[in-house]
Amino acid sequence: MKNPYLPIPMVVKKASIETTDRMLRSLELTFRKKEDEEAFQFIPGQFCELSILGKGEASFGIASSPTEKGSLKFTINKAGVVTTALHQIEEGEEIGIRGPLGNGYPMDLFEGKNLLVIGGGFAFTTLRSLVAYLLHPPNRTKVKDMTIIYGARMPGLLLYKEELVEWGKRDDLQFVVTVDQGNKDWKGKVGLVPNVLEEVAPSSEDTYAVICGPPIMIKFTFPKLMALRFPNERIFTSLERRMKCGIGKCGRCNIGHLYVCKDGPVFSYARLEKLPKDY
Amino acid sequence: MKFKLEKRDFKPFLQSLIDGYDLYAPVHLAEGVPVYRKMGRPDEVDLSLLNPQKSLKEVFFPQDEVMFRYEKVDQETQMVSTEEVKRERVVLGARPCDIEAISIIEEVFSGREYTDIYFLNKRKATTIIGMACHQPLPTCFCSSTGGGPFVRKGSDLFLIDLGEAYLVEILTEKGEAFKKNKFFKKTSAKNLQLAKELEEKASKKTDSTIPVKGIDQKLDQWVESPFWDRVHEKCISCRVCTYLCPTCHCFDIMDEALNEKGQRVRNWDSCLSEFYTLETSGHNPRATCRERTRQRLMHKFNYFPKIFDRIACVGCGRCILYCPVNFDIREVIKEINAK
Amino acid sequence: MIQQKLREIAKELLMKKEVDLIIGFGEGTLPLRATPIFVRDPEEAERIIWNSFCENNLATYLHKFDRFKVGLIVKGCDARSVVALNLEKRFKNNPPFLIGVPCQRMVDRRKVKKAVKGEILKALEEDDRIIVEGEGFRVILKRDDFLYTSCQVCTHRTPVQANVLVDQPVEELPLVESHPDMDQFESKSLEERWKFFENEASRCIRCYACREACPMCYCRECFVDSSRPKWIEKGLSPSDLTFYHMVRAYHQSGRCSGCGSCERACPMEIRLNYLTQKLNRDAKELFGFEVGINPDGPPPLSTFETEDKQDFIK
Amino acid sequence: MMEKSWEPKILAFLCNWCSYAGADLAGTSRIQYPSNIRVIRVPCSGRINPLFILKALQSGVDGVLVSGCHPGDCHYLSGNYIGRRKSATLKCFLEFLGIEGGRVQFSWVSAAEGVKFSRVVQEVTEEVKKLGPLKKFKKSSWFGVQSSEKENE
Repeated sequence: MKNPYLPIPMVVKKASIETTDRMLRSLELTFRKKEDEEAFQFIPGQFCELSILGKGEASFGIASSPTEKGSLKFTINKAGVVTTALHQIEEGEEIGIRGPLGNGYPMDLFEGKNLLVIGGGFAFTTLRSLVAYLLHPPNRTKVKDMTIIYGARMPGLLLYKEELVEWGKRDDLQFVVTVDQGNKDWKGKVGLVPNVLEEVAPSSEDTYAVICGPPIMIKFTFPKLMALRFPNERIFTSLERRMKCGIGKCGRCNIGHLYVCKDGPVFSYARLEKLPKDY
Repeated sequence: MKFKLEKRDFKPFLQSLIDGYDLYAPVHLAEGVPVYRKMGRPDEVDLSLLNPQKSLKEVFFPQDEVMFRYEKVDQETQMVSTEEVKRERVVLGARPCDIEAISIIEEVFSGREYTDIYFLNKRKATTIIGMACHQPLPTCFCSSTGGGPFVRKGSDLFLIDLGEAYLVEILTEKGEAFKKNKFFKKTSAKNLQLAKELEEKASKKTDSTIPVKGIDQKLDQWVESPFWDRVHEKCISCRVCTYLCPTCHCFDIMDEALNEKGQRVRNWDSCLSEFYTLETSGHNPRATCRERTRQRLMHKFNYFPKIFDRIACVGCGRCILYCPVNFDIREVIKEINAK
Repeated sequence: MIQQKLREIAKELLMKKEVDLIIGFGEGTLPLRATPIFVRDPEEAERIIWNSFCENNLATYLHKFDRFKVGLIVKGCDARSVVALNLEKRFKNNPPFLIGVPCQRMVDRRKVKKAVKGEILKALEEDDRIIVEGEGFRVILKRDDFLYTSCQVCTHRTPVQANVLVDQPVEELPLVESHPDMDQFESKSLEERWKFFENEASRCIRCYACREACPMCYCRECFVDSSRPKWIEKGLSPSDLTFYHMVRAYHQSGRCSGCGSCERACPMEIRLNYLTQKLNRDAKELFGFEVGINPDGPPPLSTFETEDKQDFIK
Repeated sequence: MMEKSWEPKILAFLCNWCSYAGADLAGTSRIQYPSNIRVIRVPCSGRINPLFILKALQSGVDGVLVSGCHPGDCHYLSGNYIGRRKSATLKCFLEFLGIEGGRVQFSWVSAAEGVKFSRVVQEVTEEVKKLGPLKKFKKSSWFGVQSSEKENE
């Protein structure tokens, strides 16, 4: 019997600060053991528990795409004990990891449909995984039209900036980056995500929407999606909750009878609607 | 298969268990505070005690349990997992309610995708010698939740106190291993009759009128009920009910470090604690006592049945008996049922 | 008599809308127990009871109901807690309306249970007697023999401060001169004392009932829950258990009303009162301060006298 | 049992304005004092939450010294007076619980008292040495012991 609580060892290959406020740091991890690497199969939207021994564990969505073999990428917001330790860890040091955990985005549902991706702030991590996966050459044909709207409070707080530029150049997707507040160097769009969505107004026909961001953004974007006639069954989001075990045992991340870790973190709004508003 | 175990043979019998197994049995920590402990000597075991304060779950799911130990040597970390159970175990004197509760926890920990190996290893390595409950307390309502003071389910062996002797019933394959125990003697028809009488008497004593049936479906409509605005009022947010509950199984995982060495430990946790769901951002999905009390009750009577098709309460009455403010779960059930 | 008066006062306060709710005691669901109730409707005032089992310190609910104007039924000790909380400026907006009961002292349900063989199914109180009944027995006990130790040593049974008193003040004399636990404990050697303390603490299950039952434990984040810094692990190592109980008790220094709620709340029957009794005695000896008696002036550890004892300082 | 070479570990909380300067003076004046102390500089002796002292003892030190400005000299006027009350109650309480009062020591040392600082450290070290290592609630003595594995004895 496998012990699901034992982390496997990984090594920090590359660490980089993503944002100008220095609160977000990306870690690229490589597997220490070949067999662990082979056993690690995931889809975008899944998460892992990262542990710094002596400090503890915390859960993070996987930001890299399954197509980026050999390493895993996580972007960490500095907030508590473990995340602070993850901001201090240096390249070459060891990290424990458990995963992949939870359910990813429903790729089978998306197949052959249009996809609208809406992200805000640092919740963009697993969306990056999703987009990078679909933009990987043989995968692009899996979905039809792709529209991506990504917003941050300020230009300096955008994640994965180099990649965003690359994506902007492509002609096989509609890519809109927006900031709430620009600065003198910012040539792109300025405006709140819900308003930008209204402006872009993608058709809801044959389209799935994936939305991740701070609660306030979701609160105002959701009605706009309704206005665009997206049915609840075709809107997906990824929830965040305090988690410990990540495998549906420890109890704290439940919403009604569902566990965010085991039954989520990706949920459709049709499903969330039926649950107590405990989130 | 039924035997008799004379009370004068009881101590030597215990010794035989201690010699062959890790024996867990109720002892007094202080007057009126019995708990299950691993026994070093037979003379401390006292089966005449009330149902222990801390339930049987502690034997399978200890309140603080090391999951693995680690040591950092240069850049590499060595981890040693502690899931292995080194010696077969016997639990003696567990009541039917507590035994039933173990099977409830097992539902969660055995799981479909992931197995909680720490719990399961202990469960597999343990033989349960259950004991009939002669004197159910006024707070007991096991008969309402589908159990009863003489229910054998889950026990490998079952003891019934006949006064001068115990009647020993061997119920499972695991229990068979004990049939050659030299202290088990042939029993008489008289004893069997006595046991039957005791069973009838005890069964009348526990409260079978608590309307638990159908409560799970009823609660479906209750998530946003104003009922929750009042029911939590007297709760002071301590964790007595959840820690003493034989079915509550939530835990927290923490690292304890000492220089280069350390261990990952899991400790019981409670949904009644504000910090249980508090996120680092400061957001708390269950921000007040109202949501937390609702979570405790809904989990037992609605969420859990949705997944496992049974309620997560065995009617042991501990949460009623030990609550500092006399929060009575029976009253809550009745109130829900009445509406 | 007291009970009737409590109901009348509660009803009137609610009718006149002077308070949003009354926190008092109602009939418990177990023998020897009463339970806190929260009365909002004047008609419901009839549920209020008063007897020797009203053991909880209801002042602890003032934090939970701090957005309401509360009418609180208080015994002497509960009133002292409210005074102490007031010194710590807890009631800037909604000072509670105190309905004071000169206290007849409360009965220790565990002492009663231990004195009787068999399960108690019914308990009655008649004058100075407690009558307990169970299967095949009926025992009459002298009430005063079964009081909580914290009640036996109580010298302020009549609330020192209350908006209304429901009865004449009672004669203030302790039943026993000083805390019996404490005297016995102090006569022991250092090693024995530690052993006793460690043994008591070893039963702790970290349920924090002692903390939650206490009106003075109202920190937004208790040191045991803090993760940065992490003061204490969450397990049951004797080191952490003793550490928790030392710090919990010490935080009561100069603040404890001696109500005994912590010990009453403990499901593992850990002796806790003697710790805070000691701190109270020290506060009196060192700083001449008695908790909950003086309604003005800062708590003893938030102030000083230039003449304070300092012979222990090098 | 006790190793001959055992030396106590003592944690010293020194107030920034007086005692820390006093320790500094002892250093610059080349006045010797035992190396058993580990210093933590704090803004004021009144800042010391007794929790710090207990945590230090739990974490493995054998004694704690808190040192601040003389009465009347506090940089914040009354911090040391407040600290004095906390110290008095804590010391009584620890004795009561069964922990030698000598493990928790207090002193007034001004910025000019390098000699006194050295003397205080010497005295405290001697006293703690006599008491031997603190085992009572040290975390490390229990580390790695699982409560559920303990036998009932």
